[in-house]
Amino acid sequence: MQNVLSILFCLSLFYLAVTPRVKAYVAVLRFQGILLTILLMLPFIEQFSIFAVILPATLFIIKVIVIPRYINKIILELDIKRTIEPTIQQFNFLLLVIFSFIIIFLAASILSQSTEIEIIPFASGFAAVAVGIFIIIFRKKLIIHVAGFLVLENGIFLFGTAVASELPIMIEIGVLLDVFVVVFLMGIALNRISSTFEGFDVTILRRLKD
Amino acid sequence: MEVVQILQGIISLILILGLSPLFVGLVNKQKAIYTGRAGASILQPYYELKKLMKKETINANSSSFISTIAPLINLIAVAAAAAMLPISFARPLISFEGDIILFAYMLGLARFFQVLAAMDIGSSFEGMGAAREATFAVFAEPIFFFTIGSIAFISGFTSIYDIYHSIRLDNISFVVFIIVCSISVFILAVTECSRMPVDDPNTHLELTMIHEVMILDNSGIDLFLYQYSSYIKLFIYVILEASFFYPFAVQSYTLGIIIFVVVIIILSAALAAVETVTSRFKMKNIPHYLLFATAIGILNLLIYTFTK
Amino acid sequence: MDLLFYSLLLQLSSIAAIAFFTENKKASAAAHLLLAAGLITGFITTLTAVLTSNFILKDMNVFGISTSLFRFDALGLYFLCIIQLVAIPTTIYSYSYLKHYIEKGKSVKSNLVFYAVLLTSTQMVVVSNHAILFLICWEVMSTSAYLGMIFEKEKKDVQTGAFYYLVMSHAVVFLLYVFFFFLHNQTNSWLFSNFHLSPDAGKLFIILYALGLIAFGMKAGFMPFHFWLPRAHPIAPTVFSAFLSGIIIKMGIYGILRTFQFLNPTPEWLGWLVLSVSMISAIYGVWYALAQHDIKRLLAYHSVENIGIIGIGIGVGFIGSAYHSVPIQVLGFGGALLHTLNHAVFKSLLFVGSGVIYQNLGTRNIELMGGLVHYGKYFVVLFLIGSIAISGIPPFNGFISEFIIYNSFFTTAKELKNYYPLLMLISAVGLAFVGGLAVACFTKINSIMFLGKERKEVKHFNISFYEYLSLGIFALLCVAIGFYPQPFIVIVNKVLTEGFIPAASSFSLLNINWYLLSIIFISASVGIILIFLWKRSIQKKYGRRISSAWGCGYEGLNPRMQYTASSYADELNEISKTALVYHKKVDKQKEIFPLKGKFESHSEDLADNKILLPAFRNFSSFVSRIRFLSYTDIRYYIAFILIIITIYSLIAFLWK
Amino acid sequence: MLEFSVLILIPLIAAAVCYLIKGTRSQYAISLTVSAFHLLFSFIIFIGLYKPNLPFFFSTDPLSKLFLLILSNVYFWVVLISFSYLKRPVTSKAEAGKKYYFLLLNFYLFANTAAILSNHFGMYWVAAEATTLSVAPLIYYYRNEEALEAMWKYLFLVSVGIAFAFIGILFLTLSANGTIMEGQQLFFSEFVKNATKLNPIWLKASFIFIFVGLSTKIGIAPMHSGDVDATSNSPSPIAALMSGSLRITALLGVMRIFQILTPTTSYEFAKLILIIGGLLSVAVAFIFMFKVNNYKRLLAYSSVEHLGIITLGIGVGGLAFAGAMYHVIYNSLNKMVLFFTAGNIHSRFKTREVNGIKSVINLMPWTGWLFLLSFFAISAIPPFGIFFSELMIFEGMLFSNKPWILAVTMFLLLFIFINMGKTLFQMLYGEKSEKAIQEKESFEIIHFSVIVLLILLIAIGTISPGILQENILSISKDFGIRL
Repeated sequence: MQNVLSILFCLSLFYLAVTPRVKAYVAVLRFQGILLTILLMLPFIEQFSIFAVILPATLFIIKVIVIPRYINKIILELDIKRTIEPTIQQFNFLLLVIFSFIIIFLAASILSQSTEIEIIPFASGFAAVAVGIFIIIFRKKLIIHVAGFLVLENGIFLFGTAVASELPIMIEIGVLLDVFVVVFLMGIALNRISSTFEGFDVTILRRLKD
Repeated sequence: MEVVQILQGIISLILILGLSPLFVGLVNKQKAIYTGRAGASILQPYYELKKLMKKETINANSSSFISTIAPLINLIAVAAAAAMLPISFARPLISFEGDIILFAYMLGLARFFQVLAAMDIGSSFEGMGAAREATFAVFAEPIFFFTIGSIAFISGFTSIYDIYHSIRLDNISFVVFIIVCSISVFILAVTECSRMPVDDPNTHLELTMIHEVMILDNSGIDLFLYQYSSYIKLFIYVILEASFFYPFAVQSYTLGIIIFVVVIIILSAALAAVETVTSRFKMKNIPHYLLFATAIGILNLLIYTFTK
Repeated sequence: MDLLFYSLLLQLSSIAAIAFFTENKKASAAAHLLLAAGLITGFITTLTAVLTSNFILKDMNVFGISTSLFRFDALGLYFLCIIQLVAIPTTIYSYSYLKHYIEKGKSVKSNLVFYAVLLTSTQMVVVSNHAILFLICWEVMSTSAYLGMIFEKEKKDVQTGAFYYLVMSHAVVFLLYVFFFFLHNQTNSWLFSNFHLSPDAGKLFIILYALGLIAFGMKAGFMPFHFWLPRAHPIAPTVFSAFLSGIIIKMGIYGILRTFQFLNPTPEWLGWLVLSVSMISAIYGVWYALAQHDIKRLLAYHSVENIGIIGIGIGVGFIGSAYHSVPIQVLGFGGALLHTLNHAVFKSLLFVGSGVIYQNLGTRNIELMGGLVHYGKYFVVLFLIGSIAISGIPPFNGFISEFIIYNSFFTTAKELKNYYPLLMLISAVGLAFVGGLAVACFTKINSIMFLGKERKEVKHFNISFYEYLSLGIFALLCVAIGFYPQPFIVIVNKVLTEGFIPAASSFSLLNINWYLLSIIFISASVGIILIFLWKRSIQKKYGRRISSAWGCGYEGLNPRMQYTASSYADELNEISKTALVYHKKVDKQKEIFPLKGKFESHSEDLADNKILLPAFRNFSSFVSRIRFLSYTDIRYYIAFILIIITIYSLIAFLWK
Repeated sequence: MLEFSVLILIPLIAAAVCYLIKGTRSQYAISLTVSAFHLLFSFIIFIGLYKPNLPFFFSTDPLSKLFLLILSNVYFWVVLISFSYLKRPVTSKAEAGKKYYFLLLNFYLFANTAAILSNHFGMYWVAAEATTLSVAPLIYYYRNEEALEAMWKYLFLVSVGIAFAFIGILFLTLSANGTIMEGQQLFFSEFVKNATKLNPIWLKASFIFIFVGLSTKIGIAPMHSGDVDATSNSPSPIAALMSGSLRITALLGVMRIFQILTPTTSYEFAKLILIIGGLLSVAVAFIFMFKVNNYKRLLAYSSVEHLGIITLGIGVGGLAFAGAMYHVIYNSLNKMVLFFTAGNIHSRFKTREVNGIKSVINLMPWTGWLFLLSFFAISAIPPFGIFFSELMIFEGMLFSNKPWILAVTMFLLLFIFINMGKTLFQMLYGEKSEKAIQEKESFEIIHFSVIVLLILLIAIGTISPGILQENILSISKDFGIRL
């Protein structure tokens, strides 16, 4: 089951790699949020505890409802153009993503010989991190950078479930809150940027130099 | 014994101070003879000094106390240097380990003040002379050390008296060495005492003089002091030269005196001859000439050190 | 020895005085009073300690607390003596020097504070026994000197000159770190008294010597590390340049001697190295000096020369220690030590003198001076004494130390036969050559500055009592050491025998008959006086009058026709054009009737202007062309994370 | 519970209060008292008068005690001068932002204390991220374009970096697989106890990720840029806060993981990585110093350099490690001094360009001389503290197994000194331009605090208190270094 979800996750990443539309990014983020929530719900199939619901709930609220809405709001307010502005062709980007997938999966399978780990979630989580970074590096729009960062975060989350780290509940929530606040601050910053500069490219942020 | 030595020292000092004008007279006389003139008497320098002493002193209006004290210091310094020189086998008045350095530096003191006095006038003629004097002195000092000094270093004695009396004739290369040394000393003497071919003592063109132009504005007693000390200086170098020849005799005082006199006369002849036949160098070439003399000294020293 | 620390406290208390008095005039008076008092008490203490030779070698009590931080051994105390001896007249001068600025309404407080700190830290340097303490005092000394230098910080050359100095001292201290680290690691103690290493330490021994000699040599200003002196000395306030040239570069010598104490016996080649380097420093130092027009710059180059002479002595000493020959060491090091004292004295005298001239004429360019003798006769006499002394001419102190060094040559030649006489002779000739050049140089500056007619009319030339006092003290020392060297030689000899050279008692400097020298000098001066009187009587008899100078019958002689400094030195400079970077600029006259003409001659420093600066410029231009890791786009920042992680992972992967 | 409330809760409450009440003066009063209490308490804990035992994820050990003291010391001085700093006129937009200033400061104190005292990697991560969040708006204090860009870059870069650090933490859990630690909590004290059992591969990986991730916060090259931008464009108190305390909080995380690696086989590897990072940072500063035209940026790079030196010291180990610990203290003090004085210069001349500034010493003597002194202090001239720490670090380097590091470092440092000096002196001296109005500079609280800090810098260095010494000795013991 976990593997299935991970595969879905990877598919979403591929979609990200090819989609030219900003809205799609938000959708994908929401989708990944849902996937992660289900992933957290999985243990309940065996035994159900009301206490354990808190984490999935917060996750759902933050990653599926609040953040995507927030980003949409920003997009509407600043009426950002609907298309992302890639610096390299989608095809090359896709190639890069696939290439990194292959490497990561290979690496994961090699590593799994030393210590037993579920390869699929591990690798896909890692892949998500890679894709997030690639999105940040190869896209110009700042809003897309935020999205990339979120993808990265999701990847880490998936990864965390993969390595079965039992972080205490309050820390998990703390992590989520942190992520949320980061996005929130970035949103504010974006607002300021739109009011200060014209355009939302990273290319406008080039005043600070040695 | 001590007393005798001191007495001998005093005597030789007095001899040097007394005879130095005579030597100049001798040289001039012979020069005159070579050039076919009758020439003034040998005692002419004494007369000149006497005449100068009786003259009125004139100082340039821009001159200061330097001009007043310089001649005295000049004379005393030269005299002190003279007091370190042995005549024949007598230990000189001042003789101690390392007096060779004091000797060189006393002459340096004399030069220092003569140059200052020249510059004191504030005329460009004196300046010229002073500059030349200072420049040539820089190259003259090494020659001194390459001659007398080299013997000192080889013999390990540092008092002029001992240095000269360490000279032995049992080693042929050493003899050669000594002879070349004596040549360099001769060149040194010519330079230091501003004779031909470095400087023409009786020219009449200010631009070409060295020593004469420095004392251009002095007269009377000052000029007397300058002239006298220059006589002494010349004589000092002559003695340095002469002292090379002591070893040719058995060490007896009288014989020493005889040798001394003979050598001195020969030297005066030589000096006169040189002054007659050569003409003055261009000022520019004089440093080269001196460096050449230095080179002789070095070469000679090298040969000696590696042949013995 | 507590008294000494009290004296240091007394000197430091001057800072409090400065803080206390708001008014500049009062503050400076109080501060100088305290400084002088402290220095004098300190000097007396030190001197008695030296004479009674109660040297405390280890664990001494400071205010009742037993500490091994300080040590009062012969060498340290000797240098302490020199410092205080020179500092007293300098302080006296400093009072009247700062008065000028106070009258101009410039605040001198900061400068005074730095001076006080400089004095105390310098005294601490020579008595500190703990390496860290030594480094601290050393750095405080350098820094306070720097801060003092930038007194007139508006001027550009002041900034550059001072900065040269600061950078130099920073480099030096880096080398010293390593130097002491090695010593600490070898002897595992930080105390000077425990540092000792013998040549069988092998490579380390050489490394240590290299470090020590380069570091301290830089401070002392040996060629080619002299580049900072001619820049720093001219721009510093006279008080500081006097102290800098008199004392601080001597700290380099102190360091080298300490190094020798730590690491002996030295290999012979090292002695030759030091000797030759020093010889070059001496000859070129004085030759560069000959080509200068700026009086302070000229004196700075003379410091290089004299450091060279001291170095020659040290080099001979090294050779001596290589052959375990006591006489050579005694004469070499003895000469070096005495010359250190002498140079401190007469160089300070000359610097103070130059300061006085600068105060009155407002220029340091000697070409614009002249005829000052008609304004300040006694001043000229004092300056002349300094000049004769520094040229090493009898009967003043310079001669005495050079005499010892010459003797060390002779002794070396005698002790170690075969080809040594030749080498030693060459050294002697070198030294004689230096002497000749020095004579040329100082006849030049004395005659151009003081004699003849004034080239630029002198508005006022008045010298305050304090200036005369400080100059007088210095001059008195020059004369005293020259005419009656015995007591000073005794002190130096004591310093040598007390642990500095093992078994130096067998041969001492006192074997030379110093009394004879004194007798000669004194009788000569008596003779001069006698002849002077005789001359007077003659002149009374036959008259004396003043008239204009002889100008080939041309009557309209004017000051501008006098011989200038550059023309005086020209022939000598021409000879080593390339080394001096000596170039002249003449604009040729084309018309028949010549118009206004112009002639210039300059000498740049080879090491500084031709090697150091271009090297630094090229290097910095090269580095500033590197755009490594200086991007402005955030995507690069992120990319770097990825890249560096992959690199590290590869390293981890390849890790055995 | 007392210590917990004083150190962690009270700042949080103070933040809340600052949100409620509006007046800047009262906010200042509250924050100052809080900071004073915090300082006092951490000092008491440091000298061991009070043995704290903190609840759930928190605990203290010599390292955290030291860093806590440094933090609260820096914080105290920053708060002290903040009020006079806030009084200075700024643009109307910036005026609006001032009301959050103390709130954020208090929140920062809360987060940072939590980070330093946390015994749990998860906790540490959360708290460290929180510090970033609290500092980011403060960077935007001036509300101008540069500040905005700096804030964005800092926020984004550090968030990404710290995300990587999180991956590193997850790797750490992986490394525990198949040992008794499996499924245990991430209490690093536990990890330290049985570090040898952990899986070396994952341990290495986790070290790399944590080090690189936190480098963005520490300012280790090549991840230094965001940090430099932030420090150079934030108001001086915040810059001092970041250079003095925030960076070392991040350094703490690296040291924790390094401590875990100490007994394992990967120790040498970790050391090598640290050395590379340190040298890179110093080199970056070295290169920058040749083309500097903005003095705030220069100071920022100087803290990159010094954090680099500290990392080098930790990496070289031995005596250098102890030196590095001292260096942390002195650097935090010294950076405060530099940034405070630089802040004065900035508010007088209204520019960060070096060329726009002439003869500071004449125009503002107090600031000028103090700035000069603090430059000497930062370039390791005695009797200021940095001299002693650098001495230890250098000696450690010389007698480590890689003495060439010393040569390289000294070379770089010498040129850094030369160029830094050239720039700063050009600012300090020089003839003043005509239009510069000659008003007498009054003695403000900033000058007072700077003087006190300089005295502190000298005093700690020369006296070297025994308590501090043994604290650092015990830290070194924790890191398996016998001195």
